Amino acid sequence: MTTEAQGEHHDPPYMMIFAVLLIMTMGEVGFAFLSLPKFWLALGLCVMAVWKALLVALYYMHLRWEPRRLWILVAAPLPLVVILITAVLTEF
Amino acid sequence: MENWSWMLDESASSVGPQIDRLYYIILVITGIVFVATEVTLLYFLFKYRHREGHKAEYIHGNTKAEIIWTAIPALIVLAIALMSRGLWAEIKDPANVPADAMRVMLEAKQFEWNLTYPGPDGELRTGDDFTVRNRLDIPLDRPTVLEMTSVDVIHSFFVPDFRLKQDIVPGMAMQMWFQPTRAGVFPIGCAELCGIGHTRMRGTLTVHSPADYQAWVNEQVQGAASAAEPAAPAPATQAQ
Amino acid sequence: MTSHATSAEQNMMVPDLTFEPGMKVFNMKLGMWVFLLSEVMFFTSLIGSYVILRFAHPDHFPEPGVVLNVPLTAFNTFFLICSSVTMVKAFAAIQKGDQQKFKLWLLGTILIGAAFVGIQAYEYSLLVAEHFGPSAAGYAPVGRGMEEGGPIVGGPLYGATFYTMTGFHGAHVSIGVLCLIFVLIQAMRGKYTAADHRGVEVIGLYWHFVDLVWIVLFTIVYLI
Amino acid sequence: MATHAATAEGHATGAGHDEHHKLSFIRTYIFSTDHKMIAKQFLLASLLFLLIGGILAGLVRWQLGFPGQPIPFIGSMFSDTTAPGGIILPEFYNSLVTMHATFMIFFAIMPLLVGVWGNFLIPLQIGAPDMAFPRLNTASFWISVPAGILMLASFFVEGGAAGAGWTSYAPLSANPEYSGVHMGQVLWLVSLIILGFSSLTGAVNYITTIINMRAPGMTWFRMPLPTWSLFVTSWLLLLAIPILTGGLIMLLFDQTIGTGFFNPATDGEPLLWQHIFWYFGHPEVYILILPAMGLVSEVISNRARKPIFGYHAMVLAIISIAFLGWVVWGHHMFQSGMNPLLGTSFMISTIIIAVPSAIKVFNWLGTLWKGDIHFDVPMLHALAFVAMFIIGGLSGIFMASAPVDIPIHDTYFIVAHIHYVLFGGSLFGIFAGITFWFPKMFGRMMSPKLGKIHFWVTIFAYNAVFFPMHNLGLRNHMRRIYDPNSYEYLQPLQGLNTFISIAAFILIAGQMIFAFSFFYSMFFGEKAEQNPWKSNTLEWTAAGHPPGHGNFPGGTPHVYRGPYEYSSPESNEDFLPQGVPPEPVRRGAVPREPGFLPTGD
Amino acid sequence: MLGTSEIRGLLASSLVAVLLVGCGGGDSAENAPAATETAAAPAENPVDAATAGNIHGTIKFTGTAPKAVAIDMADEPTCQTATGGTAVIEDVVVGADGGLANVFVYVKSGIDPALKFPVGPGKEIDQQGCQYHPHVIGLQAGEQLTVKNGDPVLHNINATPTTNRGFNRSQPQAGMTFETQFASDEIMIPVRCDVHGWMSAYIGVTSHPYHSVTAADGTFSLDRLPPGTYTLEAWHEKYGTATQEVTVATGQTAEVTFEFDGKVAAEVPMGPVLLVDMHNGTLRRTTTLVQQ
Repeated sequence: MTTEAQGEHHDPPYMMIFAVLLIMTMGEVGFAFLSLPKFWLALGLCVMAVWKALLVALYYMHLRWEPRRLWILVAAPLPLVVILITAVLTEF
Repeated sequence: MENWSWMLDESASSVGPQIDRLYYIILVITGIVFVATEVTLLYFLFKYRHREGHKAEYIHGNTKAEIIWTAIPALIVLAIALMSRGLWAEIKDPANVPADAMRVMLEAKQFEWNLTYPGPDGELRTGDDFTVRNRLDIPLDRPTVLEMTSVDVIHSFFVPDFRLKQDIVPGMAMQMWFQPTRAGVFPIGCAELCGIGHTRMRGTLTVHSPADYQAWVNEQVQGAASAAEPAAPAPATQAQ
Repeated sequence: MTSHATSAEQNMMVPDLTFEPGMKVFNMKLGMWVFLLSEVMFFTSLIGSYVILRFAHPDHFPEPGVVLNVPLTAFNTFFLICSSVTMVKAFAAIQKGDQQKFKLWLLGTILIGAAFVGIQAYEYSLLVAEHFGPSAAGYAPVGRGMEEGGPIVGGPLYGATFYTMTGFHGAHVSIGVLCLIFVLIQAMRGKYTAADHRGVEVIGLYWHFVDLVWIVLFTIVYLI
Repeated sequence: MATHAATAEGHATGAGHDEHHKLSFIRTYIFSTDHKMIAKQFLLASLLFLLIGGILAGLVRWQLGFPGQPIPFIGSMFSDTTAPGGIILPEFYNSLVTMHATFMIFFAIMPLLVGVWGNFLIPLQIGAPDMAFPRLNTASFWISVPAGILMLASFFVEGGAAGAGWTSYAPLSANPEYSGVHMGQVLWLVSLIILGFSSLTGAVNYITTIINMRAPGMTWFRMPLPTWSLFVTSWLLLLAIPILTGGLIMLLFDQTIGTGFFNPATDGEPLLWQHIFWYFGHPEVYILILPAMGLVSEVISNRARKPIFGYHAMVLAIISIAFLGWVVWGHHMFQSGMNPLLGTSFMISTIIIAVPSAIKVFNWLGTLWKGDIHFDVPMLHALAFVAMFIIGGLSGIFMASAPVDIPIHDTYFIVAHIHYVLFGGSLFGIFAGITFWFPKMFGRMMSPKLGKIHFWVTIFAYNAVFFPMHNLGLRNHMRRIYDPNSYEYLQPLQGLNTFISIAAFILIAGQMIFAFSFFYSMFFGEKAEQNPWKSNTLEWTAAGHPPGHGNFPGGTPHVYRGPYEYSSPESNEDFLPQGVPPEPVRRGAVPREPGFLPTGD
Repeated sequence: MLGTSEIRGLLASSLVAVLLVGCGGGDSAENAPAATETAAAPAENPVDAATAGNIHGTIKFTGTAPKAVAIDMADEPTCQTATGGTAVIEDVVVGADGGLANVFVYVKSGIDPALKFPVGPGKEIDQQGCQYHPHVIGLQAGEQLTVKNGDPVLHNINATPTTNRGFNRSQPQAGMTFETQFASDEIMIPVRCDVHGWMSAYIGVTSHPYHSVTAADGTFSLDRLPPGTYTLEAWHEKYGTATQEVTVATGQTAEVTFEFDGKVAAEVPMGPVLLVDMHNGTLRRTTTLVQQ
């Protein structure tokens, strides 16, 4: 179950993820300068950023191959982040 | 102790009795819980104190009891929450600000309350407005809306007898409304630490009868008008 | 969890287990993950403040590319992503016991990371030269920017949030570079083997996390 | 699986076993990596800060009880900018109020609960040889030392110590023009940023240790409640402290380099600071009470010689308090000009948090029920905790109801409430803990006679100080005002204020009994036996007071049952330690009434 | 177990720390260098009394004076009683014969910088009846200023200079005093009480003793100047500044008259004052620096 042992079996597609990240970054920069409404622009960029962050966490940080318990642990602060920002945003 | 009481002082605003009622409801509920739990605690301490040859019973818990004493407090606090919710919305919801209210501008600064009144024309931000320091004078017959701003730090406008308290955050325009229910003079305080002079940031709220209020406005307007026009210096100015 | 699964008898039957199975990852790695969670909250407080201030005062924040140099930073982002790849490559190499490749990739990561910090410092120097600083003092009329021909667009909250967020990210990268240098020294001494390379994995987690934060920062600071 | 376990063991125990030989003085007492020594360092340092915080409280009470009169005895020692001739100046009063809260919360109660008991109890109670990261643990203490020194130093810089309240509401705290304090505020901020690192390293250590280093058989639901509460507290620390650190850094930049995060002059948002502060601040409140709840549960179960009533419910209550604690921060801001609709949701979530607290109280009562209660000093403190926590919890309901909060917000009602929770709760919990585990820490018993005198003085003086404050609050006595007599309607309350102050001086003097007893017993107390309280938990099975490096010289202990098997029919005595193997032939099934929750097996 | 020696050390250090905190700290050391500086100043006036001349003068007010604004001290009954309710804002005080009081007159240039003057005997500013007495005060750099609270109410005195070090100290009780001084010359230092918004005073600091504040009749005098030509400046908090060249002949008294016509000056040199703009509720920080 250890990652060391896992590494032997899976060879994570590091280079492929790299290519995807690179293409998405270029896509983001291009997308940012499209003349879309601000809301859609922001939404699209956020989705892309979250997707990229997920790729890094899953593949480069090997979360994909970690036990389920670690997933739960890692996800723990995310609701708190969402609660803080959304609650305070309603203020302004 | 001669000043000891769980009662609140008599309120002087329209929301006062409702807040007080909620306070007394909570006081009774918590009072009962307080007495019940503390008496039980003391009773257990006495009843089950250590005696030679006595052994405690091996009890791990009781699911039924757990469910009961989870559900009952939950229902009680939810009831309190629901009662509070309605009153809270009534007091604070901007939609509930009365339309016919008199509007007064309150500007808080370290360490004074500056109140700007609509002059005889009844409109704020016109030429006949006048400003007084640390004095809020209002008529009895209509609600008042305070348009509050702060120029430096956070102050909190506190009228104990009116059950009014509102922080005034610099950079934000805040509103607060109230309807007095009796004439009189009431203290105003600052409830948020605002610096060295926090302790002396106080004022008085005077509720006049409508006629008295009009007289007071006239007096103020005349005073302001005579101060504005240049005149020969009074002899008193030579006090040095 | 495992409260009912293990009785006393069962426990006595598995004497080789020294500890109750908790996370099934080794301590250092678990500790790093736990630490990274607190880092998530730290950046939340900085990025969250930015989001909220920007939402409340949109006029302080100019359109992307007006003040900040997007191509330069996009290039820098590319650098940081590259450093993540070299880091995983180093990790993969030491997993297979390839010391030579491991050290090379590690060195590459350090160099690219240092270059990222360098480019960021260069970017700062350019911005400061254009009088875009963190302090509110440079902005003339509050909230409106300098209308008298000055190069600053936007309000003082822009500079404050920009420098705070990117500055603390830069500090994290710098600390990461220092840690990687330490790991490289240890690697030179032959501390890491195919069987035990926990240090590399743990520092890798940190490095990728910093990369991850930058992905978010780049998007919301430079592009939105 | 096997490989991994071996590596984990090798790593974790390596630090412990390798250092069995004699260590130098510095490695043993100063830069020790032994979690027990670090716990003692935290204990001494934070007791010192408790004393300082108490002295500051005494000065505050002097001004309120005897406004404008020179401080007796030490009055002439004050400088012209603080209290010329012993008469406290308003700016010094603001500093006193601020620093009293800061020292008590961040430098006394927090390290006393988390630093001391987290370090001392976690590895011992879960059967681990040491913390997961012993050197990080050393760092955790030594990082906190400069933080404390900086905070103390802020009294001596120009302008005096920070005076914007412990909540440091911007813009009063962001701009020296408003408060007259610059350097003091900067030091306050820097000190708390540094202290945050200390808490963070501690939290990482505790969480990793509890997750990964429990002895075989020590399943989640066999963990003693102090460990459980410390585990949950560590999560609160881990996730709340960085939020504060971020806010402190922004406030520091506002104060020093002129950014405008919280300064309305540059369109910054003062309310943002309040949100950030209370988003940390509310979990912080539970950081300050949850470990005490854990300690008290242990003491009550032990001294009532009875299993804790509803162990699972207790654990779930701790966890749900922690979870709910994240969504209630807005109740500190009902009158702050926050969106009123947001206030409604905060009010409901706040009021619901009363439920798990009530569960805990009822379970403590349930534990006492049909028990065999021994009134030892730790038990007295633990019972005082329960009795006082009931008051503190109930008075919290008044504030949770937003409309009732309007008149009592920022009055002495709040001061009474927070002290019923922080003193009546946390501090009695701490006293219970210190008197209970003192034999394990120092190998000697604390004097029961002095302990009882201290307890009775404390409980009476304490209630005389803080109970009348409810009344002051209902009479609209604002908090943090320098001279209540400047309000005419508060002048009749001066007698009550004086009474409170006198009681406060007695309370502070009473703590000297504890200080004396603590140090006296350390050297001359009665030698403690191996298991003086006849406790079940693992720390008492470890030989030595305290056990040497590595904790369990005979190897990691095995755990066979839950921690609170007191008066179990399986045993001839009234306790059954966790580490004692079950006899080969069982004495027959344990009788259980229907509906009882099985615990611990 | 802790070592005995270590515990002793801990105890001793804690005691020291407690005592230090008990003292409350402060900046008593901060005043020390200034005090020694004062001591180093020459004790004797370097100006030869035999050849020295004087400047005497009057400030005339030629415009129409605004009506004095009464101060409402209703919320500070002590001061209300002390002043009999007659207190007015002292920004423009015109004497019966048209003299303008509270004008700070000083020699702006022409003094030989090589001359070192002894520091004056010190002055006092008193907070009495919730007003500052005097309203305008002239000090020599390094000269002692005694701040006194004559009222049984809380005052804080907040001086906001530009070049000097300011202070903001409160005095909650009657009879409280403290001493301070300014190290370098500055025209003018505003002084405010944050608790009583109407209270204001101004302090002018010069590096020599040739400064004066006009009396109620608008007169002033500068005595014992070495013969020579000087630039004289008159400063008023509302009407700004006016300058004149004056030549002092050996043993003679030069007569000077300044005139203020009542036109409010656009810029008055003084340190930063926090002003509230009552009309749009914004905070304005005015920093009009001395133009030298």
